[in-house]
Amino acid sequence: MEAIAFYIFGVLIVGLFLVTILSRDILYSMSALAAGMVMISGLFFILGADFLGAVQLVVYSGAIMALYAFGMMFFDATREVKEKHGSGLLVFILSGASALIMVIIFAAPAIGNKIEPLVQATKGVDNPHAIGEVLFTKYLIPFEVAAVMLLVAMIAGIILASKKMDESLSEVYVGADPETEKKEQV
Amino acid sequence: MEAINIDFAALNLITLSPMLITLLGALVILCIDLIKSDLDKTLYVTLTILTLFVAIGATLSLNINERGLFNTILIDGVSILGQLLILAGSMLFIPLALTKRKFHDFSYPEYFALFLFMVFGFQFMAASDNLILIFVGLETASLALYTLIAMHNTKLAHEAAIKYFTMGALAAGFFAMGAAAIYGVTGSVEMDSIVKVFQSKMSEPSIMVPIIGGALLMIVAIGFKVSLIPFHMWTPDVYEGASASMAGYMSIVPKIAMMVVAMRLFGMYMELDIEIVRYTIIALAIITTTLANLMALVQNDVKRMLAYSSISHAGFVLVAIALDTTKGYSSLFMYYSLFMFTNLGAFAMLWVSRHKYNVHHDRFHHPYEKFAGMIKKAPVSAVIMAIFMLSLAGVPPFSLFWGKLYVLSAVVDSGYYAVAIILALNSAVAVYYYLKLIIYMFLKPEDLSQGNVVYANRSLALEMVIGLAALATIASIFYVDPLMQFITDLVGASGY
Amino acid sequence: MTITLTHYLVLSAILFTIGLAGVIRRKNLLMLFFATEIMLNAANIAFVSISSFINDLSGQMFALFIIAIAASEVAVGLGLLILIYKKYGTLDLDKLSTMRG
Amino acid sequence: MEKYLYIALFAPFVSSLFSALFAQQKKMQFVGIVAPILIGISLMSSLLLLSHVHESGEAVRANLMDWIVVGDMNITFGFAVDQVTAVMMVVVTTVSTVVHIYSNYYMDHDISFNRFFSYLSAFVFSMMILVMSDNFLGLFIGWEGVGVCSWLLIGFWYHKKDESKDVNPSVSPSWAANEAFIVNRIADLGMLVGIFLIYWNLGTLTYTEVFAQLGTLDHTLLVWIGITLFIGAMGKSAQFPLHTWLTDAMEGPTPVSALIHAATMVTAGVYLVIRANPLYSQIPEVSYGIALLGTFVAIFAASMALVNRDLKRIVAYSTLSQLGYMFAAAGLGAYWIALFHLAAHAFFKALLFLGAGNVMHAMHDELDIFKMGGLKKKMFWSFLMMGLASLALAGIYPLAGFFSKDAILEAAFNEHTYGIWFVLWLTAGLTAFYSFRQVFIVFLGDERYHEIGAHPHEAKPYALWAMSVLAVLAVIFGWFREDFMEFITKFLPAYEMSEHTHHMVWILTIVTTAIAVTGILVAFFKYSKKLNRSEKTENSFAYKLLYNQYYIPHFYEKAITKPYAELSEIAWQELDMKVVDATVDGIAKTIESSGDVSRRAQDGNLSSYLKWMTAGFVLITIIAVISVVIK
Amino acid sequence: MSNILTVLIFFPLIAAIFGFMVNQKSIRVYGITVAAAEFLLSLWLWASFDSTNPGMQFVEQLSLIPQFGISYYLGVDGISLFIVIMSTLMTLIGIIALSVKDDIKNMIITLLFLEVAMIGVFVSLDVILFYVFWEFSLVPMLYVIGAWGGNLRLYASIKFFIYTFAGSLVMLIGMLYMAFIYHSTTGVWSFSLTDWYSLILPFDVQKYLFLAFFLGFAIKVPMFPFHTWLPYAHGQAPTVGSVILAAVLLKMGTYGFVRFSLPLFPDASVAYILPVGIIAVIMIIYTAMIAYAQKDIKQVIAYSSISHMGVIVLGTFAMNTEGIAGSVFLMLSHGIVSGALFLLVGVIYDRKHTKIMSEFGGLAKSMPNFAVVFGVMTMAAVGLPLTIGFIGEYLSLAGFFKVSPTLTVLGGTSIILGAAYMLKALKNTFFGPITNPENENLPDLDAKELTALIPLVAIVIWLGIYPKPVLGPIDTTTKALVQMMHNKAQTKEAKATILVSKPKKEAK
Repeated sequence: MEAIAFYIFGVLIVGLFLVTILSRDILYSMSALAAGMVMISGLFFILGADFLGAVQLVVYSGAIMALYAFGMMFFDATREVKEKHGSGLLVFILSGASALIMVIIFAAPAIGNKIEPLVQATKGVDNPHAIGEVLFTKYLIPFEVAAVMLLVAMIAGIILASKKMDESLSEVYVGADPETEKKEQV
Repeated sequence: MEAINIDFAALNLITLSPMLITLLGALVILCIDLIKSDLDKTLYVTLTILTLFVAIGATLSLNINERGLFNTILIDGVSILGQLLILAGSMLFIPLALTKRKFHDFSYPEYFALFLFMVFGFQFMAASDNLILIFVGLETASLALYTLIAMHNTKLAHEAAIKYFTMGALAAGFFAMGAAAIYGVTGSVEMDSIVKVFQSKMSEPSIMVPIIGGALLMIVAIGFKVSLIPFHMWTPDVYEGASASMAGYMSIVPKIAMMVVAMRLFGMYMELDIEIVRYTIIALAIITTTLANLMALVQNDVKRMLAYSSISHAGFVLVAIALDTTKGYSSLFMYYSLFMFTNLGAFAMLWVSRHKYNVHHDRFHHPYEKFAGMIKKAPVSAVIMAIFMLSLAGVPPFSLFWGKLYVLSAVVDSGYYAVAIILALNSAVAVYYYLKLIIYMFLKPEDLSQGNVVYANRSLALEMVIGLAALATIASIFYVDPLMQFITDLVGASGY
Repeated sequence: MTITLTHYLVLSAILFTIGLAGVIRRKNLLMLFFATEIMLNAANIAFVSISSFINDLSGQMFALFIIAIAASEVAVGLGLLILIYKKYGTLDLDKLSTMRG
Repeated sequence: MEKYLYIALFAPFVSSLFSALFAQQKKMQFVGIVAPILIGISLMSSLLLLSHVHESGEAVRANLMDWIVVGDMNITFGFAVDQVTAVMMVVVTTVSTVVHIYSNYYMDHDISFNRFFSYLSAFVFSMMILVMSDNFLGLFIGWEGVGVCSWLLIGFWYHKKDESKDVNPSVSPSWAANEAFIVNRIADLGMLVGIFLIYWNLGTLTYTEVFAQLGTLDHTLLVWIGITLFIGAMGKSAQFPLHTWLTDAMEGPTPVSALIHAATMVTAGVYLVIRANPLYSQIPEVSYGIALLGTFVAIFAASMALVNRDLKRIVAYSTLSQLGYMFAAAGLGAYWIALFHLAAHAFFKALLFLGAGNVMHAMHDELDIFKMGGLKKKMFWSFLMMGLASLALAGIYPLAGFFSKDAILEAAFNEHTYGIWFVLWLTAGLTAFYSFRQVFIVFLGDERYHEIGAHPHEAKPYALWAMSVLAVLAVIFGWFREDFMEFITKFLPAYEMSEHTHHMVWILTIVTTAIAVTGILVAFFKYSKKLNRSEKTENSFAYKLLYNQYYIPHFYEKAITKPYAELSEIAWQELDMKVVDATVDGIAKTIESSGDVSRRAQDGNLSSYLKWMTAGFVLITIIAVISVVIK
Repeated sequence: MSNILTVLIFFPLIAAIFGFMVNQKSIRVYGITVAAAEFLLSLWLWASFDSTNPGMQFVEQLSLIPQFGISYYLGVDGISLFIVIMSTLMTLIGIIALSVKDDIKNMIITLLFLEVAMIGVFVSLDVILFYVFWEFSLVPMLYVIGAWGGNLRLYASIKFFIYTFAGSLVMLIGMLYMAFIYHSTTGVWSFSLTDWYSLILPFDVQKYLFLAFFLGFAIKVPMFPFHTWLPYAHGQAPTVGSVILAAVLLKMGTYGFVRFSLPLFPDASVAYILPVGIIAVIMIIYTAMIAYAQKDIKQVIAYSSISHMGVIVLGTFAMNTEGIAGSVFLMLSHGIVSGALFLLVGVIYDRKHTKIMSEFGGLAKSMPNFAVVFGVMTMAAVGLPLTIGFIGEYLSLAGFFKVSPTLTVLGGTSIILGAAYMLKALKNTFFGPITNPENENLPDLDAKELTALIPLVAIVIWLGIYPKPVLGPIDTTTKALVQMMHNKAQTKEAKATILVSKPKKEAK
């Protein structure tokens, strides 16, 4: 049962993500990404990480995708994207080599073998509960820092997208400085 | 389900104080902005400096070798040193905002808040051995940094920011994967327990593959941040696009933070005698110094040259990490503390000459030609700039010579003679491009067609910063010993 | 047939590589950002699967923070993209090569 | 006596400095008076020393001060006047005094009159150091000192321009000066090596100490020392193959030729061999080699003199030839005879040169004897004195040359080296011929000087008076042979003729005199009436060979000078610039161009940056794998 | 005054800094005054020097970086004393004869900085301090060549800087390794030279260290094949730059051999006698030939410098008192003589703005004083006895003769080849008719030039005749040095080669 689910999800995720990176249409690409994210949350549920599954759904498929959608509207993304792809061979070699390396690293039997857990979930507690417990004790500080990070992201987003950035005080122009020239003429 | 009992004293909240102070400072600035929006940048600069000052005080008052907050915070000598350097570096660079000309970035009070948030992120990188916290801190700092670069709001700044950002995102992916590999082997994300698990599992078959694989993935992420070749590609472009003050800042503080992480992470590998990682790092370091030097040779723009030069310096220092000796680690901090002043000076000099029209070159803002004959127009500045260049080149008695001396000595002590000689010869190559600027300043005829572009952005604050940097560069001999003592004590106390 | 941890990890590795391939292949910045999301998600799968197989929560915590990081990155990244789009009128990164050499 | 020693030594020095004060000014007559007086004082002191040494039989020693004191080396400015030195001093100062006086006449119109005296006196000073020093390094000071003075004086008329070798075989005075200096330096290197050998094996350089310890050294070493020291002597005394400079040195003013290149400096080599007689008497094979070389040079030089047309060069060749005699004598162990011939030769050869100077003055510096002739009418005294000197040179009884040269021939006979004897005997004939060929061509025959518009006149009386001192000595010096021998053999080893030789002496004398007379007669019949020139002879190979000095200067130029210059040019342009320096620059350029290559990777395109980053990941994996493999 | 060495170092430094305040017009007098004062100070140093003491005198030690064993450690002995005096003298002479027109203020200040570095190099007994001064000396020289030089000045100055910098960095590695060995043997960090002297190193370690130091020194000397920077530097440098470069900066290399290579690595030095000797001989003959081919009179002297440095190197590696003392003395004499020759070339360059010999000819007529001084210096350069040049050359060759007669004979050809190129240059410049009418009325040496040159002529002759005041202290120190080397030597070969002088007989 688990195996079937894994393979279905696995194939789907791989397929969808391939669509994401290969599609020429930005909408297809994004939709495939969103769908892939949903499938990943499915995997999380299989693995018993219910809370993360939910978060994945909400944050990724919800928030992030919404953000991207807004962005796309701004960028007039209905146009088909034209990309000049240089050497496909190079991309192939590099990703092939990386895939090989990654698979070798992660397929090593040593991973997950005879490991003492660092933060063991309390027995008999469901996953969201356990996560909450850990998050607000052991990982309180990272959590707070993450909050700051989101604050930073927020401020950054606001500043960068604001109208005030349209005119620059710092822009550098090519050519002689009109002020200097004026002085020289005088 | 029972309530969780937490011993408040065991949290050791004091260990968090430096970060909290920076955070508080950032929030205060945001609040002030909310209340009254038309305040001058001088206020924010001062507030930032004060905040950092208090944070330095807090850092100094920490006890060594303590952990706090469920082991996530680690206060050992290295983290104190790292934080001190980060805070001091930030404190030295932020006055560069007080320029004569107006620039886009400093018109936002948020700039200073973001700056402090960034410092806040770096502090966590230095003060933790928890990969999660390091990662979150890193991203906080990086996101703020991307924004700060983009806020300079020139076309090139935007290009720089997007390049930095994209590569940063890729590096983040590598970091996550590397952490996953290590987590997979050890079931832990905290280095002190990771190392224990490593030790106990060293005999397992094929254990080396994920361990080293994790290290390699981490090298990519770390290499990106400290700009090792070939993960350095963003560096020259970002330095060129960013304002000189920000570029100078980037050459020091983020690298120190990441160097601390690298020390902790790779120190772990060295401790276990995993020589492969050591060799890889040494190879990478040599490639970095050498190629960066070669590329710096052919640059036409001083800022870009300095970018490559700081890549080269990073490679030089990285060797110290691979040595895994107290002296090596100490020399790393020593080097960066001295490098900080010299590079501060060099970039501040560029910043002083920031003006709004590219006279000499369509693209480059600081081409060598701009400084031609500077000795005639601005003799003192030329001399000071020359001193910075000589210091960067490692000519005694200027400060960076002592840094080089310690690093090379550490390398020699560990028996890597060939490496030492390669590094030494690299310094000889590097001399060329530093000399080139000196030659333009002192020996080329001056360009009379332009006004005092080398002075365009001068202000009292900048002069003071440069003066301080020059003083620290020239008079290094008088503080090298206490500084070294201080660093060695702290590094030694943390068991490195 | 049982699904072992290795299955998940290989899937994660493959997804990471797909993301990587996307990153190095894409020329449109927006779509390039999609690919970085894929990479982070691959890491998430690795963390969560390891975490659940060894019954340890730190992996899931890591994944949680990665999600947060991804969200923040999107926010900043989009902000930058908007800037770029305003200045350059395109998201094609081939157009962003003023600085070179 | 030390006082006189110092006076003898430093009087010329004072004279030199005094003249040097006015060196850049126009002629000042008092310089020409003061200088000879000071040299004369030196002569007086030398005579006093001579008589003192003669009476006491002891050497006078003096130690001025330390010079080089390093490690075990302890070299002082030490002087010792023994019999040999005393003789040398007297000879040197005598000729010097005469030449100084004579120079007043000869350099009368020269703009650098004062400078000339300064150089000349400096030379005398150097020569005095050379002969008076009590150690080898002191000798070397004088050795180099006379070299420099010779350089200065040969190149005295430095303003003359370089001619091609066909026009002037010596090119120019400055060229000849440089040649002399450099050739001498070659020999000096040999001498230095000899000094080093002595120092490192005996630990001292003082003559007495060195000679006392010679027995402790093994034979090969002695041979080496002997050879290297003799190489030094060869340079100074212009022995083959280092002889070419001497004839070129005739570019200098004639008094210089008389003093330096006839009487004194060139005999320094003979002096050295005589001085080192304890050494050479222990290495007969080297001595024999010296004798052979001397003999060869004697006939070799004489043969070149036969055909030469240059007034001074003929005399120079004869000097060379006579030096050969001296070396032959010294090499055969007849040291005192060598010294005797040295002294006699100094007098008559200086006289000959001074006479030649008179002729040159009269002929407005024309040197080609074929353009002279019949000068006897105008210049009788000069003719007389040159004739006397030539007779002495030819070895006609009872002039000085007879006694000294005969003794050499006897010694050669005595040693049963009949080959040497024969060659020397033959040379005696040649000598008589070429010297009288010159005298007759110049003074007798038709008056060809009208063609070049010369108005010959006799030299000033005081010059002739000065010369007459030498003339007298040239005549009477030989009469004191026995006294000389007695005096000098207190210091030098006596040379005993064997019984057999004693019986043969009178036959030898007759034979020798006969060939000399024959030579004179041939010259007389051929040249006394008018100049006999035959195209055929002059075009013959032998004539050309001799006239061109056996093509040796050509050979040197082709084989040494030019290749050296070309090689230098190659070393500079091809090797230093194109190999050594180009390598350095090449490294720098390679570094720079590799910078250019590597910056291409930085193409500004984000996508390729990302590719590089991925590639970097692959790359470090490869590095890691390699380091595993290496391990 | 026990801290006279500190005064010697810092007096010009402070003077240089204050020099910025002096008016452009008065700066020359200021420079001369300061340099003269410095020279007098160095003479005072000599006066209070104890000639019978072979060890370090006027020692000052002040810990700078105690935990790393770096200290401010100064001292002079017989070897360095006179080089210091020569440095101050040549600086003074250089400033007196200064003929640059523009930026004279910068020039004088730069020269004073250079003087600090030069003196520092020769009195430092701490290796790092030595290195600091060693490297720092490049900077003012770079400026002197680059700012006042000829057409290729930038190329020449950069080449000079980078070449020597590269070599000395390798030397720095050697120094650090040496310190490391000292640390591992004694447990203490020390860069003090006197501490290092006490260390006896294993032979194979000595070899590597010797090579590391050798590279640094050889480039500075400069030894074949590292010599090509020198002709450019000399060719382009202004007169004063050449004077100081030839007189003092080159001596740093050979001084380094005497101060570091020999006493620290006696066995390796002995083992490397043959290769070093061969290089030195090549250098002597090869550069003498190149000098012969030159058209530019300054280049003749530049290459002749290299050739003479070869003799110095030979003497240094003679491993006996005669040779080493001779080479030290030759350093002095070469400094004086080549300095003077460069000054003389500068004289003619100032008048004619060319250095090509074919432009001249017959100058002896129009400039007799000039010709006389040039002649004296030429004779000193070719090593005429009773000039300063002979003693050093003779002793160096004599010393090396003990080690290798063959190489000495080959190296001794320098007296022939040296005469060849010097006399050729002299002839082409001064003799013959005046071919160029411009040369008819060239002014002879003026008062300024005579002031600079006459002391040098006096020294050339004085020390040629009576070298004892200088040679005595050198001898004393060298004897002790050789004794120390002998005691330290481990290999049989080294013991045999390093020749200790017999103890001096008591006064007779």
